[in-house]
Amino acid sequence: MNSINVVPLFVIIPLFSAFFISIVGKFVKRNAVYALSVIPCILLSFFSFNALRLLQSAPGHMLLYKIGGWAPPFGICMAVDAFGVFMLVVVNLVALFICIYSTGYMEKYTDMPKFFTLFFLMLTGMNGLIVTGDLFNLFVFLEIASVASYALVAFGTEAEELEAAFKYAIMGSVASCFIFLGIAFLYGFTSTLNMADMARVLATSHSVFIIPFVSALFIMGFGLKAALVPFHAWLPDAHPSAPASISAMLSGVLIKTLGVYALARIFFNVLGITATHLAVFRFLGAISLVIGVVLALSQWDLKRLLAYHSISQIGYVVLGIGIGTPLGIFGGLFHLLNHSVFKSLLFLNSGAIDYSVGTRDLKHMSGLKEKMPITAGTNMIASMSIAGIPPFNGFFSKLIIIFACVQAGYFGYCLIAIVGSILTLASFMKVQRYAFLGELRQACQNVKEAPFVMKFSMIALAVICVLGGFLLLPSLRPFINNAVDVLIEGAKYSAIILGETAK
Amino acid sequence: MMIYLLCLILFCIGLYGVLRKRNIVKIIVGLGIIEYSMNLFFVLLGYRTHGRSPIEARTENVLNMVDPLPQAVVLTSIVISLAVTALVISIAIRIYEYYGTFDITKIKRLKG
Amino acid sequence: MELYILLIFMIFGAIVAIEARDLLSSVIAVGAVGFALCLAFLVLKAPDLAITQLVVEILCLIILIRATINRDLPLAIEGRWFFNTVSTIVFVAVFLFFAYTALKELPAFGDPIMSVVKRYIEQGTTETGAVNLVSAVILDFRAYDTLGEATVLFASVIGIMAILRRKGRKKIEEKEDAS
Amino acid sequence: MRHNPDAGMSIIVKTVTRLTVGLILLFGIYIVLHGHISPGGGFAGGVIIALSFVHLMLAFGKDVASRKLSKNIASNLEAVGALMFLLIAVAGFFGGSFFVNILEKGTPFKLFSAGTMLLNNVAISLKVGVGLFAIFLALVILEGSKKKK
Repeated sequence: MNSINVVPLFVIIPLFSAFFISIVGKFVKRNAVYALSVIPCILLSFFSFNALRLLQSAPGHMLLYKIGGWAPPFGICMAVDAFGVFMLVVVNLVALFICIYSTGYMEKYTDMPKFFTLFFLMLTGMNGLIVTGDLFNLFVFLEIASVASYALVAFGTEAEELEAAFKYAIMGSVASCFIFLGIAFLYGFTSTLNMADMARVLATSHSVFIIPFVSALFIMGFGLKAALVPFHAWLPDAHPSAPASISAMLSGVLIKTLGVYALARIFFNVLGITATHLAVFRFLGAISLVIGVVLALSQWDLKRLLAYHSISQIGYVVLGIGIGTPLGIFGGLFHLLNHSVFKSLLFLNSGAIDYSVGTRDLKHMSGLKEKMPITAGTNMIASMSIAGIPPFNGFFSKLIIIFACVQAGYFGYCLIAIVGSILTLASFMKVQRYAFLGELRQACQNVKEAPFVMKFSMIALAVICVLGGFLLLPSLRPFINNAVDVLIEGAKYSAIILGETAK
Repeated sequence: MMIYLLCLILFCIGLYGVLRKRNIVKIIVGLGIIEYSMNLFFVLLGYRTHGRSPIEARTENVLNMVDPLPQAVVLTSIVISLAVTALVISIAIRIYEYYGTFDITKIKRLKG
Repeated sequence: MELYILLIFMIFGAIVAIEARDLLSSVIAVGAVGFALCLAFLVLKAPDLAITQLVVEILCLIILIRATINRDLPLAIEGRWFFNTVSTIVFVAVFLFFAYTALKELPAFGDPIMSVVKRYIEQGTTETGAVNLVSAVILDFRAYDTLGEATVLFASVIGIMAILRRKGRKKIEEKEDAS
Repeated sequence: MRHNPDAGMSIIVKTVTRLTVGLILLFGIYIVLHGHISPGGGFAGGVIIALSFVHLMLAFGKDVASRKLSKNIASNLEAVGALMFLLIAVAGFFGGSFFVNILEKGTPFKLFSAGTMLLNNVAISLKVGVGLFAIFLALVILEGSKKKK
C-alpha cells in the first residue's frame, strides 16, 4: 500500500468503526466498546501526523487522490494540502482526547454504543469535509457532520435538550439550503463541481453579479455553521444542553471545520478573495468578538458562559483571517489551533464538575479546589490561556493578531481585540472564584475527583496548552506557515490540481 | 429566466414559513418547501430544450440528452432532505410529549 | 409551457400549506406540492428523480401525518411580533432582487453549458457499462457522494433511534449499579 | 397472518393489503435490480421496499409487522447493508484506487452488465429499506409506550 493511499483512510476508518460499533455494540461488554472506539482515534491521529510528513515529499506540496481512477474534473478527487493537513492534525488530536474522556463520562447516559456511533459519524463528516476537493462532496460531508451533531445535542432526552436540538436543527438545515443554492448557482455558471476546475473557470470568466451573490449566500450558510454574530442564536442553547464531551467537540472543532475552514477554502481558493470579502470578514469577526464577550459576562450557567466565549473566540479567528496579510492569517490559524485546545479543555472541566457535583450553576458550587485538585489545576491553565496570560498559548496568538491589526493599520479592530481580551479575563476570574476558590460548601462534602480516564485527557490537553506557546519556535513555525501560504496565493491551488492531472 | 425566478419565489415562501410561523409543524412544512424548491432549481439548470432523458436507447444513439449530473446531485439531495425532515419530526414528537404544545413561543424553558 | 403551470400550482400550494389554520390541511397541501414537483421532474425528463421524489414524498407524508393526527391540537394561532414580520419581508425582497440580477448572468433556460458532462454522455456506457447514465454518474463517476449519502441516512436513523428511546439519562440511584 | 382482529384497519383494507403487499415488494425488488438499465435504483427501490412493510403495518397493526422485522434486527441489518457498501468501495483498492469498479463490465443491456453497480444497488436498497422501516417502527413504538404510561 503505497503512501498516497493514506488519504482515503481518514474517511474509511471512522466510517468503518461507526458501522462496526453499531452492529457489535449491544452484544459486547462496555470496555470492549470503549476499546473499539479509542483505537480508531489513535490510528487517525497517527495517520494525520504521517500525512504531515508525507506532504513535504509530495509534488507541489499536495496529496492528490483520484477516487475511482477518474481524473479530477470528471470524478471526485481528494486534495490534501498544507492547510488541510493542519486542520486534520487539529481535529484528530482533539477528537482522540475527547474520545478517551467520553469513555468515562458516558456512564451517566443510557445506550452508550449509539453515542460512539454518532461520534464517529461526526468525525467522518469533518474529516471528509477537510479532505475533499469537490464542492458538492463538501456539502454532503457537511450534512453528515450536521445531522450527527443534531442527534448528539439531543442525546440526553430532557426537555431543554430537545428544544435546543430543534432550534439548532432548523437553523442548521436552513443554512445548508443556502449553501446548496450557492452550489447550484456556481454549477449553472461554470458547469463543473470540482473546486479547482471551478476556480479556473471563475478566474477567466467576467461575472459582475454572480460572485457577489454567491459569496453572500456562502457567508450566510457557513457563517451560521461558524456561529458568527448575526447567526449565532443556536450556539448558546445547543452547547450547554449537549453532553460535555460533545459540547467540547462542537465548540472545539465542529464550528471551526464546518465554518471557518470551509469559508477560507471556498473564498481564498475557489471564488478568489477580494478586498470587500476581507472587509466583511473583519467586520463580522469584530462584532462577534464584542457581543460574545459582553453576553458572557452576565451568565451564571458555566457551560452557557463557555458557549458565549466560543462565539467571541471565533470572532478572533475570523478577524485574524480577515486582515488578509500573511501575519494576520498566521495569527488567525494559530488562534484556531489554540482555541480548539483550551476551549475543549474548559468544556471537559465543566463536564467533570457536572459528573461529580451534578450541577452547572456557578452559584451552587464553590471551593472545589480541595476535593477536585486536578480539575481545578487544568481549569486554571485553560482559563489563563483563553484570557491571554503570557506564558500560555492564547497570549501569543492574540498578540500576533493585534500586531497584524496594527501593521495593517486597522487601529479600531486592534482596540476591540484588546478590550475583548480584558473582558474575557474578567469573566474567567469569575469562574475561578465561584467554582474553585472560596470555602467548600457543605453540599459538596462528598464530592470525589473525576475518574482516571477523564483526568488523563484533561491533563494531556493542559500540557498541549502550555506547550502551544512554543509553536512560534523557528523549527515548528513552518507547520502553520505552509497553511498560510496555501491561503495567500489562492490561485496556485487550482494550478497544482489541474497541472498534476495534465501530466 | 422567468422560471428560475418562480422557483426562487417558492424558496422565499418556504423561508417565510420557517422564519415567521409559531407552530413547529408549520416550520417543518416550510423547511420541506425550501428543500423542494432547492431541488427543482438545480434540475432546472440542467434542462435542455427538446432534450431526451439520459438513458441510452437500444435502437438509435440518443443525441440531445438532458444533463445527467444535476439529476445525480438532486437524487442525493432528496434523500438528505428526507433524513433531516425525519429527524426534525421525531424531535418535534418528543417535544410535544414534554411540553404538550407545538407553539414555540410557549416552549421557552431555556434561559436567554 | 406546462412547467409554468406546475410552478404556479406549487406556489399556490405552498401558500396554502403555510397559511392554512388546521395542521392536517397544511400537511396535505405540502403533499400536493411534492406531487407537483414529481410531475415537474417528469416534464424535465428526469424519470429517476420522479420515482424517488414520489416515493420519498409518500413516506414523508405518512410520518408527518403520524406526528400531527392524534394530537388534540389548538388551531395555529396567528400573529407574532411586528419586528419579525418586517425583517422577514425586507430580507426576502433584498434576496429576490440580488437573485434576479445574478440570474441574468446564468446561461438561458434550456441550453446549459455541459463541459464536464459531455464525456459522461459520450463514453458513459462504454466506461461503466451502465445504460442509465444517471446511475452511471451516481454509482461510478461520483460513487463517493453516494457513500456519503448512505451515511447521512444511516446517521439520521441512528439519531432518531437515540432520540426516541424512553430513558435518556440514568437516574442517580441507577448510576451506582451500572458503573 | 394470525392476529387479534381489532388491531389495524377495517377488514376491507386488510384483504386488499394481503393482495398488494407482495406486488409492492416485488416491484421494489425489480426497481433495485434494474437500477442501471431502467430508471430507479438503490434509493427508490429501497424506499419502495420500506413502504411495503409500512403498508403491512398500517393495515394489520404494529405487532404483525414487528414480528416480520423487529426493531433491533432492523438496525443491525441496516448497519450490515452500509458495511457491505463500504466493503465494495474498499474492494476497489485492488483495482487501483478507492471506488474503482473492479468487476468486468459485460454487455450494456444485460442484467449483469455494470460490474459492481448491481451489488452497490442491492447494498443501498437493503440499507435504505430496512433503515426507513426502523424509523417508522421507532415512531410507532414510542406512541404505544406513551399510552401505557
